[in-house]
Amino acid sequence: MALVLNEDEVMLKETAEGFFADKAPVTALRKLRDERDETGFDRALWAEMADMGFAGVVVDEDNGGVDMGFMAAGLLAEQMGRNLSASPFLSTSILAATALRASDNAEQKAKWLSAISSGEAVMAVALDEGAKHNPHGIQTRAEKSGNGFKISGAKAMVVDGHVADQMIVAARMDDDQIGLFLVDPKTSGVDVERTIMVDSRNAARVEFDNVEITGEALLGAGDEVLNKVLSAGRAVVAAELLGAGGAAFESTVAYIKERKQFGKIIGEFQGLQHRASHLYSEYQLARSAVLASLTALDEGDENAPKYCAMAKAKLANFARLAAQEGVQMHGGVGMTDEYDIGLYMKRIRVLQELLGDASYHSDQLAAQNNY
Amino acid sequence: MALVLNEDEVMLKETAEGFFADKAPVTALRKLRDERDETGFDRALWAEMADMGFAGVVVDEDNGGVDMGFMAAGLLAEQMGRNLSASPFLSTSILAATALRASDNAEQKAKWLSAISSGEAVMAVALDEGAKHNPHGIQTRAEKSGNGFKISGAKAMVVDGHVADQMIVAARMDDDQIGLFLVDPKTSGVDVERTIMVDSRNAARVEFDNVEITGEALLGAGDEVLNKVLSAGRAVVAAELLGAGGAAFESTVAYIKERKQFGKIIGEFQGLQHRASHLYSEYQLARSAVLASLTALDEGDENAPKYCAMAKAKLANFARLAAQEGVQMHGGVGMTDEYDIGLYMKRIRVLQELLGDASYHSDQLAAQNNY
Amino acid sequence: MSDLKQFRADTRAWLEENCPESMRAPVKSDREMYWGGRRGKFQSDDQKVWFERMLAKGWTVPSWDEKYGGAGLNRAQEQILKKEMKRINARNPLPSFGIWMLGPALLKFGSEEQKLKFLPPIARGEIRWCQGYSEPGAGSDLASLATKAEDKGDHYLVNGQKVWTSYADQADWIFCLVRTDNTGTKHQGISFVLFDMESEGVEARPIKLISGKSPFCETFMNDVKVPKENLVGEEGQGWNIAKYLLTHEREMIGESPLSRSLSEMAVQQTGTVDGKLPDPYLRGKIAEAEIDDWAMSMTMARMLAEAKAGASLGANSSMLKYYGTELNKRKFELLMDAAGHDGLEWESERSEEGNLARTWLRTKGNSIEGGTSEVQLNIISKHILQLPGA
Amino acid sequence: MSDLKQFRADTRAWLEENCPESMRAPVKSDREMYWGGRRGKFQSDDQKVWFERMLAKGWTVPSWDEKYGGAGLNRAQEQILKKEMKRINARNPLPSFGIWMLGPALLKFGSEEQKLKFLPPIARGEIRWCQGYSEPGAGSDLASLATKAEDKGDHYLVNGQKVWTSYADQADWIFCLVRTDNTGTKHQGISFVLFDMESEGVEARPIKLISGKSPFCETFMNDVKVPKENLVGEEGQGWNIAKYLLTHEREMIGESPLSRSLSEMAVQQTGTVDGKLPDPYLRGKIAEAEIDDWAMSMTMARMLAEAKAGASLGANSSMLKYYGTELNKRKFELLMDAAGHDGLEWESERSEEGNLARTWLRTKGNSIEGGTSEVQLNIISKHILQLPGA
Repeated sequence: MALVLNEDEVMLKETAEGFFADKAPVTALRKLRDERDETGFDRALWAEMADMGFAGVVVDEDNGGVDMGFMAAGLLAEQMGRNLSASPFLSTSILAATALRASDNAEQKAKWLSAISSGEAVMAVALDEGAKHNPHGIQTRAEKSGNGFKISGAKAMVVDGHVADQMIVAARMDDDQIGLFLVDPKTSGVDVERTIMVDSRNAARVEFDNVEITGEALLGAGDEVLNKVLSAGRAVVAAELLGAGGAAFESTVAYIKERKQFGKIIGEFQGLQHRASHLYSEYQLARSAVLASLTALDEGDENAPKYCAMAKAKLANFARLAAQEGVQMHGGVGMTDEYDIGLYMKRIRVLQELLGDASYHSDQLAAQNNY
Repeated sequence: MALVLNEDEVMLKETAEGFFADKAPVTALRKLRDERDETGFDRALWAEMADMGFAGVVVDEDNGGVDMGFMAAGLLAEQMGRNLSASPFLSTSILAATALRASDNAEQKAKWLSAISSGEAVMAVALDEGAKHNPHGIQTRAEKSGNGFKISGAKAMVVDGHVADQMIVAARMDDDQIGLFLVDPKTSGVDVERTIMVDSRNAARVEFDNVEITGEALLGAGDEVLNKVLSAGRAVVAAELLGAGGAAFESTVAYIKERKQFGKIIGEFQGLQHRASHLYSEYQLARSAVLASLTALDEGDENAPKYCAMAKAKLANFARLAAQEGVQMHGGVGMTDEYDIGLYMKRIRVLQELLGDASYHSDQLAAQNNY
Repeated sequence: MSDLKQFRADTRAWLEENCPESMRAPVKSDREMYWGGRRGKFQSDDQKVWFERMLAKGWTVPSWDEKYGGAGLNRAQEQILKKEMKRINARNPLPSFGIWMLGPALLKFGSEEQKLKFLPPIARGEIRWCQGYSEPGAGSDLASLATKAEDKGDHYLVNGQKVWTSYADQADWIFCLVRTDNTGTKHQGISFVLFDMESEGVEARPIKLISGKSPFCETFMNDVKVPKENLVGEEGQGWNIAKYLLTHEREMIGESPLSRSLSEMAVQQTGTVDGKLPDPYLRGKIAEAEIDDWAMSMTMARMLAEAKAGASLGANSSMLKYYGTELNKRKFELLMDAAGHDGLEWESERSEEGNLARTWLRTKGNSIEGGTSEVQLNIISKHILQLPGA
Repeated sequence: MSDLKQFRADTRAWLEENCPESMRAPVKSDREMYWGGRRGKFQSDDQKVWFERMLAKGWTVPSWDEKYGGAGLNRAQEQILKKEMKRINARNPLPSFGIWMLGPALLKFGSEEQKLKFLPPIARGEIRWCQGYSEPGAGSDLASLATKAEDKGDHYLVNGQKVWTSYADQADWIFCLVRTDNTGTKHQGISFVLFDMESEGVEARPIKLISGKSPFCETFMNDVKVPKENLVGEEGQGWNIAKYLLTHEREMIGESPLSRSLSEMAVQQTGTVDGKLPDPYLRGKIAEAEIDDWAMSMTMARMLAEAKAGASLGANSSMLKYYGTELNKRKFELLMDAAGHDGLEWESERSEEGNLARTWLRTKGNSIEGGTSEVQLNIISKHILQLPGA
């Protein structure tokens, strides 16, 4: 298992470091927030990301992608996490692209994967419905209706759903299998409400009231295709958490090396030193978990879904601790909007929750391992 | 609610401090262990405890007790915890005495409560059956048989069962209620195996194979009487944990004030200071929980069972931490049998488990509070 | 019937009769309360009626002497009143830093003139106070403050900057630590003064927090004239007053702000399946936090009872502050876990403008303000455990 | 087929053919293993056959050069051998401090004569070694050692006491840190010497632990003569060797001793209800620990891979030691929770003489021996985070 980056990956990592620090640093997120930007991300940035090949990082070359795999996607996500860079990368380039790649529907696949790679289409995947991630509990229905389907139900936490050109909706079919359906949000019966989240990013609540779609809209059905989307999403969210948690950790260590109280640099206090060193250890475990899950995805390892779920759980816990310790060690200024550490805490909280939190994945792991 | 000791209680506490430190210190337990004592406690000590009124602390005066209530019992148990004093106090004076006091069976009640107060009888209550505390899951049966009952089943973790003159056995009756039955361990069909535990104290595994007892042996039936026994036991075990955890904490603080490493007293290191101060805080919460539960028992508070269960959970967590931090802060010598801290760790582990661990009581609390 | 029993019965009856129905529900935020002051406005008739009735009884400051606007209740009576109010969820008619902080300081350290001048307007909610302690860069190291008060004969000339001054933009007066002498150790030369926020040279600017708008301000003082009669205690002894109030503050911050129990709120967020929270691991953590919460409340009750019995709370106030704030953070982490996606919404009506998320973020400050958790642990190490070098 | 693939295929085939069935099961305790030495005894024919076959291949010390008794495998081959052995649960034919500790030290710091003299008997299991580092009262502060070695021309005269010398009562020789010079800093003047435990003046007494009997001893040295040819490296440079070996030891201790997964063991202890552990809260904690366990094993694999790629493990060995031992303690706490009453029995046959409880207690030492967790955190603070004053 490749737990050390190869030369290509090191190069990509360096490119990504420069790109996101330069084009989409934390100040860019502040600007989007303070200007109450309607899109919630910078479309020019997204176009540049497409030009760099980032938008099509897991799309095959025939469809305009660079097909570099999930390790590459994770390296990009880590840098986005470090800089809190807002873009539809997760929704479009990971979740939607994975759903499309797993599809047998050649026509739709070709059309939308190309649109993703070129940066033309923003896509959102509508999975969850309730307060907590629960893919087994999907209740949105896709009833057979003539040659097509009628979709009814309500989705929540549809990341980038407010600006999606096309949605991929998970719905239960007549045979109780989960199908993934392409739905144009402009179709009659679709109601999209933008929800601005704690991290100043955006999701949507989407209601489907007997929305009629053609049979062509079905991308695939069954657990396998859904699990591919979930695994890819979890690994990439974990990678973003690695970046966000890592940046929170590093900026905190830097802060306690500078800040003085009671006549001492606070980093001299062993109470903080031991906590920082513990957090460093968690950071190392977190990195290994992310690398292992991305590698497993790329190698088609049969355990990949399990590893992705475990990585998601581990990273949620690591990054939460990094954010908590970060704010506490920053002291009063950590509570102010002026400092970035609070923004990291907010983004981490959302990522923790996305596609299942640590508790959810612990429960699932136990169930899979028969205990 | 009386969370501060009154004058009588302060006096009792001081008496108990002197008594157990003098008569039953940790060296006494070591002696019992190293000599592989067959009883597992000192019968002379037990006689003295009876003389002092400790054996009958919750027994009414008519039956030879001093009837000082559970706060007094808890103060005694705390000192036993501090000194790791071995005696049948929990099994006989708390569990059995509470079962008897709750009984309507006037004859048995008078006979055995008097025997408890005088120190003549050692009694054991046989509740649990499996690896974990589970009073709702009792499977031992007491079938009606003529005017009496036939008892069949297997009990584990019967504290002091190896030397009990009489046992009180919880068994499910024909109407599915739990009854408490007096059983003489010498009755045919009773098989007692002494189990020496990690803390050098003793319990037994007891098998009942169609053991015939008379109708007179039934002390009472239904949840109420069982819950009284459980609540009293939990509060008193919590009090013993307060003593054992408190002693572990205090001896550790004393140790780190003496021990030098790297040219410094290790108590100067802030890493240890913060952990010790956290533990101190837990100790304070632990004490309040114990006092609140004992008071609630004495006042007949309707919430007493809940408080006793919560106190048991809190104390299990506090004392576990105290033992863990104790051994770690003692360093290498903490691992040797020569130092006492390891003995505290062992006793605490047993008390943690007795009558339900923190996890069990958390689960029960949640169930009672409808979540 | 004992006097106390009688008092309880009377109080219960009075509250039943006089507390309007709408004043018997927990508030969702500080903004729903009536804080008094020159610019104070009632938000409903019920609120006004409730305030005026309590004021008439002297129960805005029940333990203060009647000459200062109180009812002169003893500690036991005060506790009964609190409990009876809690029983029906009666709202505090007048939350106020004047009552919580300045009042106790004046009662202990102020002159009789100062008490008579300042306490009754506090009791009546006429003057709203804020606290000027922290300074930029000082953080928990409060004593290293730099705001200068020069002796100009009949007044001090104050120059400097304060931070974390809660509601400074809405307060009428400030109680403030200033440096009147630079020559001794950093704890010496600190004085405790009072001045009107409308004095020339005072400016307050709100601070935006990670949780959004906040009551905190930065307050700038530029050649502010403070009459010497507004010095509390002696010059150079302000640190004693500050320490006294910090201990007081710690106890308050230690109390949980949850209006309902953790599990009730969690059930409201996620519902139950077969009577249980759907996430079994989270359920266990919530139950454990509830047990700690109960033990914490029993500890506060115990220490109060011990104090009543004559023991000094001493450094245990640090323990209460440390444990209470850490527990509170833990509880809101669990609530955010329970709330899941719903708890992440920041601006929707559905989420009451992100009320839970904002409260969750706000709790992170609990273990920083009023002395960080690390400072409290140091105090316990030093004063209770007496560890060397602490 | 690549060379490595071929090696894997050959190794697998050889192991399948040569590893006796009874040697393909985890051991329950160290005592079931063959540790070699003058007094070493095989406990079964299978054990003897297995040892001899591995010895003949040079696989008791696979990476050592053939002239020292090894097979000269490169790192990749060694990893393959390890994995293939693990695949069939093949037992280590010769656990040995000589192989784990002294061997690496001699290979790096010893003279060619010393290597040729000492390594082959280690490989052949003829001489069993123990380690003389810690001293009473020194604990983690290893460098403050006091055992004195006086220069007597052709030999040193050694006086002092060691503690925590594992298996000193069964070992033939000891590698030992002694002080040859008192004049410099405490790290200077330490030397690394070897001597026979049968030398006059050496006595070893076992230490009883909280977990019961232990391999640890106190070792007393009273005018022991150590020939100067048994000095490894230069006089006064023993601290470098010790540090090198400590790093080595840390990595070893970081590894988990669980022969089966945590959850498998927990299921064995308590069984399942509807396919789940009956305690839902414990189940969540076990799952979380398994996730950490996986992340830990991935981290060991990653750091090994990085070391292979040329990066130095450096102070990360402290991280591995710290996290691995703390995690191990956590796992055994969970197992004790799962085992409940059954796990508390200390002497019954049913509990294998309290095997679980004794192991649980023994794990508490993991975060003390080889440098406490606190020392590892200090090392991380200083060498990795570069915090001031660490």
